[in-house]
Amino acid sequence: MSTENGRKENGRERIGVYVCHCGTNIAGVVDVKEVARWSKEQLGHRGVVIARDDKFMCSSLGQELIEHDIKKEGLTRVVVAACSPHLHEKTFRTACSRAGLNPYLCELTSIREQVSWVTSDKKVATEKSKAMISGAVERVRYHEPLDPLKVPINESTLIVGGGIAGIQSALEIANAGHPVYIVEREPSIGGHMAQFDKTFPTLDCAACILTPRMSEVGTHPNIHMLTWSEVEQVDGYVGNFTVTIRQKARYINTDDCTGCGICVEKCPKKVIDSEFEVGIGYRKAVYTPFAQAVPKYPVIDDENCIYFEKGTCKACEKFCPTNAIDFEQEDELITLEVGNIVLATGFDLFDARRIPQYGYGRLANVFTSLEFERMANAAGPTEGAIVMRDGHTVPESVGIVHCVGSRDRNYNNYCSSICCMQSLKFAHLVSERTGAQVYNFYIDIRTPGKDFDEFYQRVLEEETLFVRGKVAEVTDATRLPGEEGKLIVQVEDTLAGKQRRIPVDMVILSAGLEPRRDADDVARQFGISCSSAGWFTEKHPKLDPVATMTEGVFIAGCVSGPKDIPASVAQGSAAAARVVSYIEQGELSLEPVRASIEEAMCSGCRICNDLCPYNAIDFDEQLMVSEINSALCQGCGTCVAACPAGAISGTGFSDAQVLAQIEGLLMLNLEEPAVMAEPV
Amino acid sequence: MENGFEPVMIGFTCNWCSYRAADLAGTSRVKYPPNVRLIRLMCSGRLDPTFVLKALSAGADGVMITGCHPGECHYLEQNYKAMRRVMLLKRTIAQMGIEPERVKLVWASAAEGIHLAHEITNFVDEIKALGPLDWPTAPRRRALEEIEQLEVEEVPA
Amino acid sequence: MTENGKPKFAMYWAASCGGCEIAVLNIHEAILDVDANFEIVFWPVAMDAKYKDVEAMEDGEIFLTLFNGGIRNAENEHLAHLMRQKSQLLIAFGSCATEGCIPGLANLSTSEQIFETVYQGPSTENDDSVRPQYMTQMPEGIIEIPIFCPTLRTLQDVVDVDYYIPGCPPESHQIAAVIGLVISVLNGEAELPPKGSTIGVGDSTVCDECPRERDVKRIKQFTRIQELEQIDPDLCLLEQGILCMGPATASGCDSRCPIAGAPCIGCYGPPVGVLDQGARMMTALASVIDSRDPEEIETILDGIVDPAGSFYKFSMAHSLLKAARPSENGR
Amino acid sequence: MKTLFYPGCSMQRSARPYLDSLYAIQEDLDLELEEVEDWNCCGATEYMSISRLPAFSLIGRNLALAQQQVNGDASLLAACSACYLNLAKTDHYMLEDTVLGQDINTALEAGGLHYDPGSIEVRHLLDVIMNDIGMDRIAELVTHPLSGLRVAAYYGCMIVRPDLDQRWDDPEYPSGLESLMSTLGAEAIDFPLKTHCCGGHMTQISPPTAFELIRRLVHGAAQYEADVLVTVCPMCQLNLDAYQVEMNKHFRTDYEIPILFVTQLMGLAFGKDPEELGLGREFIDSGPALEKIGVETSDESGEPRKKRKKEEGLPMPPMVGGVR
Repeated sequence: MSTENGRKENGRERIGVYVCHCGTNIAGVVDVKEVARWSKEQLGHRGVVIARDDKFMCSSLGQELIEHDIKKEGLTRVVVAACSPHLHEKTFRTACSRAGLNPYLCELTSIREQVSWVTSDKKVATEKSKAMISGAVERVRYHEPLDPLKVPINESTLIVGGGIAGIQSALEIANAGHPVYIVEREPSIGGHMAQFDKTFPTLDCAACILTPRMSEVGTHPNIHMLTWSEVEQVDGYVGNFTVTIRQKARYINTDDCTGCGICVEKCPKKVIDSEFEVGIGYRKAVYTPFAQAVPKYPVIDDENCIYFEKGTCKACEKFCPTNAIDFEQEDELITLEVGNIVLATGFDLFDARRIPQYGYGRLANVFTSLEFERMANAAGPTEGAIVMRDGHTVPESVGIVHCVGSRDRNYNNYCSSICCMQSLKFAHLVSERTGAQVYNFYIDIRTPGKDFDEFYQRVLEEETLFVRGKVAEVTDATRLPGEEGKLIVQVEDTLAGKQRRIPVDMVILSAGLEPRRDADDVARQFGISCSSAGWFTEKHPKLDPVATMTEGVFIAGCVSGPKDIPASVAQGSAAAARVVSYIEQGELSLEPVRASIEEAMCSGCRICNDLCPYNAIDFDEQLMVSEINSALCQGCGTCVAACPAGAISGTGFSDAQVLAQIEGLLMLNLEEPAVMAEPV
Repeated sequence: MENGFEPVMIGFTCNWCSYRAADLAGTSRVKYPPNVRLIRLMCSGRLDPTFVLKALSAGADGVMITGCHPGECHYLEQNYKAMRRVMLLKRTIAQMGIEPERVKLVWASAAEGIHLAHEITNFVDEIKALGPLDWPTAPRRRALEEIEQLEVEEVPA
Repeated sequence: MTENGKPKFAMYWAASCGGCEIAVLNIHEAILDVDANFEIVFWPVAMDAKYKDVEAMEDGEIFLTLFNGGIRNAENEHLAHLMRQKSQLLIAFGSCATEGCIPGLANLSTSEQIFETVYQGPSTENDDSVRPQYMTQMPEGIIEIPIFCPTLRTLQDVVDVDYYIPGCPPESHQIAAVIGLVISVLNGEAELPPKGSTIGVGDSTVCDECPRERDVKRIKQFTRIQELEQIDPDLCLLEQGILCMGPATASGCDSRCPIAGAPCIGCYGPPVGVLDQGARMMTALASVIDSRDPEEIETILDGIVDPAGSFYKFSMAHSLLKAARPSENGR
Repeated sequence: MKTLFYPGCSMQRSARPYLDSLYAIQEDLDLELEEVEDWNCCGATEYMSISRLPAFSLIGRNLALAQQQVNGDASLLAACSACYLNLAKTDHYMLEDTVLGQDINTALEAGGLHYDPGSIEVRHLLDVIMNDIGMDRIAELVTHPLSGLRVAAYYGCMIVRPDLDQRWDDPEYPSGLESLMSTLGAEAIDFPLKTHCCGGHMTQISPPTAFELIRRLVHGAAQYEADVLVTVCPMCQLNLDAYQVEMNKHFRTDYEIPILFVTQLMGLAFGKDPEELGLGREFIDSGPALEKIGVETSDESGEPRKKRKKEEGLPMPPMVGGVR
């Protein structure tokens, strides 16, 4: 197996092996000197010309050692036995390239994480280290010199989702002087935050702090808004995405519309607003979701518009001063070229109907948190009056149920993180505006944020009652005197250690946050992955929370899990910073770990065609062969392993490399070379 | 299990989850038997049955394949392909007189260092119970010196 | 070289069916070129010759030997060594010699099981269960029959081989081409390919030559061809759930079987550069099974009744594992 | 379809109308109920908590007999919730706890019997009606829709809980019985107490406790202006029907909520003769209620009922696919 390719200096490699002590981390358990001696002696016939050990290979001295040997001893391959490649692979590769050796001709084997730290027996640890070095030596012989792929970065950025996180990202990037497209599904940007009344813990009004940001987006020269629009298709790769967007027909010509609102006023059709007013308010068939909507242009809802139902009416058209109404308008497909994408598509509220015993949808006076937000909002259906479903009665007692659909293995295991504070906020608003007796039914109170616990203390002092226990059911089936006409909250009071029935007039379910119902499709569309719960997966949960595994696609806000407003805003900015740094670099170099197809060997069987989640594999109908777009390829190697003709090869992880490593690990290389099979 | 038999095993790891789990096992100083020698792939989807057959025919007593939990693949869904390949491979090697238990598929996320260590420990015990494979085509393997049984224990880092 | 100046040609059959010989005769007119350019010195199926004649030859006296059949008994092995010694070019000819072929499937069974099947099988009338004896004392003396080896080996497992021509049998036009090549080499018009190469094959797989329409593959179930109501004459067989080895089998046969409506069973062996044909087919198939649910996958896999037999029908003896391990449970 | 059937003791005595009405409609449902031969007591509700192994073995015998009778795999139908739960539980725990499984089989060997856990699928009548026969088929069978009859669907505690990973309805808030009722043309009220306790054997141990539990249910049904309360469990029926009068005495109340079996109402909707369905044998006369749907069982007449006031004000959230 030592002579099958011509890359070798006079027929054989000159390999240097470097064994790191890592202080005592490795040397304490592994006999590093013995390992180095053995490598030189036993693997000499496999091309090992130098084997050294050093206190800290990653130190500048250690690196210089390698550089020196490459220059003086003419090493063609380098094996470093030290820590995990995830720590220092880059370090040693750079050292090699400084000495003029292609960085990818260096192999790092982890005898710290995989040997010295997990093995107590010195002798055994030393043996295992030898085996691993032997594997690395065999593998490195088949490494090929590689050059990183360079791709140019398009300056424009696409932001999906016009909630507070998306808005923040858009503004940051636009203010840095780069063009931004922001796509929003609803007629206006603003997201969930626009629906809220007050924001915890400071209780400043959501609209007051949000609307300035919204109008800034609306007027920013670098920002192009595409509201009432959805992403249809995404092609390309980091720096060079091509995105198709469907702009739904508004039936209103935005060039002519002044947003005067006369059409809304004149529209005879009143419909329940199940989007912005979450079903407790009404809107017209032509509407803007709320007063401060950005953009100001209304939308005609063709499912409810009388004209679309019966073919007559057109009241709006008659009264529109600028003839902006256009019933002939159709959906429009817009194609954008962008370099980076920020996904800020937010969350859905847990559907409380899924817990029938809590009565939402069955019992009139059970409300969800979002319904309550709208009710409490001065611009909402009740102009801020907190009343029961009948529309006028003010509740005398209100129960707030925490963790509805969260921290519950029947629904979602995770904590929705905002419900505690939200519920405390509700408690405050209720007692402030109605003087009603408020009960909080909680499992634990979690107030870790800035000024959160202070707010909790404040609410405690407002004589809100806290019952610690999970609510069993909310029912109107009366049993005891005084229960008639009330909702009874049946709960185990775990502090008092007994069952309690608490009659209240109104129940608010603090429903948890869930991934968007179409999160999976979106993830697939953008080629990123979801956790089992359905939240988008970060590249690294701690160190890279706004990047994804797909280069050029970033995430911000609740897409990656429940977050409050400050956290979402911070993530918006963080994502923007990542995008801007890419744009500033102008071009990006990608790991050259890629798959490629040998055209002559490809039979066009099309086995591989459906295997690539990044659609990097195309079938050429003319040539009847499959082809790989190396910029799209993420290097997983699935197609390499799948190709029945062996026509696909993967750099960095070739069959030859892996098969050789297997033989090395099994120490076949110590036997007579005759028994060494020829890797393909 | 017969005494003194120390199996040699090959383990394939995913660069994004199980390899990092192995790193984590290291940093949290979890002790586990040294018999499994790991190979890093970019993804369990890179796992080619040829590798497994190669290992078994070349002297390995067992092969462990590890990847991200279903639905959490770094490359979205490639671990399902690995799973299907292993399922089919097991059926075939069973006909070849190799106990399918010698090939094991394990899911381990980057956070599951201890879990991975446990799985390795169990697998080593299972293979010890099965005894050496010593496939006829395999060249004489140099056995590890006899070592005492190692228990998985956690030592504060 | 012989007195008539023609290089010597030999062909021998070890453990094989004889189809390879027929294939050679099947090259029509080209057979005349063989006669015109070679002196045939040894070819048991076509002419009378004795081992001793061959043994009497100088080493390397034979220029070209086509050796077909696998090595199953001592006689096969002896002849393999003999032909190697006497030939300049020893070519493993046909699937049996290159990769074991159908006789190689016997590597799934022990010698004992094989004998049982052969001498006591339902198709054999052998009431007093006679078994052949390696040595038998007869009035004339001791009669010996060659010892039966525990497994079938390919030619390259026994002796050094110069070239490989796969196929069960090799396609006539491929044989003709190879012979043509050798002749032009003799006339100094061409170069021999590097030693050890596989010749008489295409550089891709059967699908490359298969005219059937194909699309991306998502397999929900496997069916054996005889279980199908009807087969789409134009559509890829694999996409119809029929286990076709085409994708993992070297091209060169003009995709005969798929064109005729039968799945490829892999007789041309692994494509060049592939270590293990069965493994490649397994990995390819498993990749395109359309399910993520382990239970459903098992059910789908049940559709492949005999995995080892299907994936290694021809290449068993040449696969990484080469043979099944005898185990106490009967095999 | 031929189905193995375990009647249990109640259905032969106190809950006879349940059995009669079931037999009355089995052809329509094309069920062919084949009784398990020589079946024995299911252990009712107490035995298991008193002495586990004997209780399990007692039930195991029925499973073993069933397996023997069908010689192989099949489903076993029980209409009594207690029987259903006991049989299902035993099968489940025998599978889960192999040691217990062996012990039980050792006990069964004494009678030359054996049961392979999992080989018999225990089904409740309601499950079969909901999931095998299906509402479409039921709808076809309805000739006399129960229009205008307000029904409180009552499940009791034993058919959906514990949820032995064989959920066929929501264990917290089931809704199958309601959809059946509306298919029969009745008006199924959203009865919040549908899975609350009927008192069980408290009637024997501590009547006052039982009375309170019974009162809650009957009161609830009355509060929702239900004409009848329909049940699938003999014990529930017994407690709520037979003890309703006692309960009224105890609390000086005058509830009169007839308690009927699901099969009786089905029978009526299928146009069967009330006699045949065992109607009129209940303690609380269902006559007045059934008159509303033109079923003559007695000459009393229920007074016309006032419609419930509809909610106004804020719109209610639309229920996707009704309460589940």
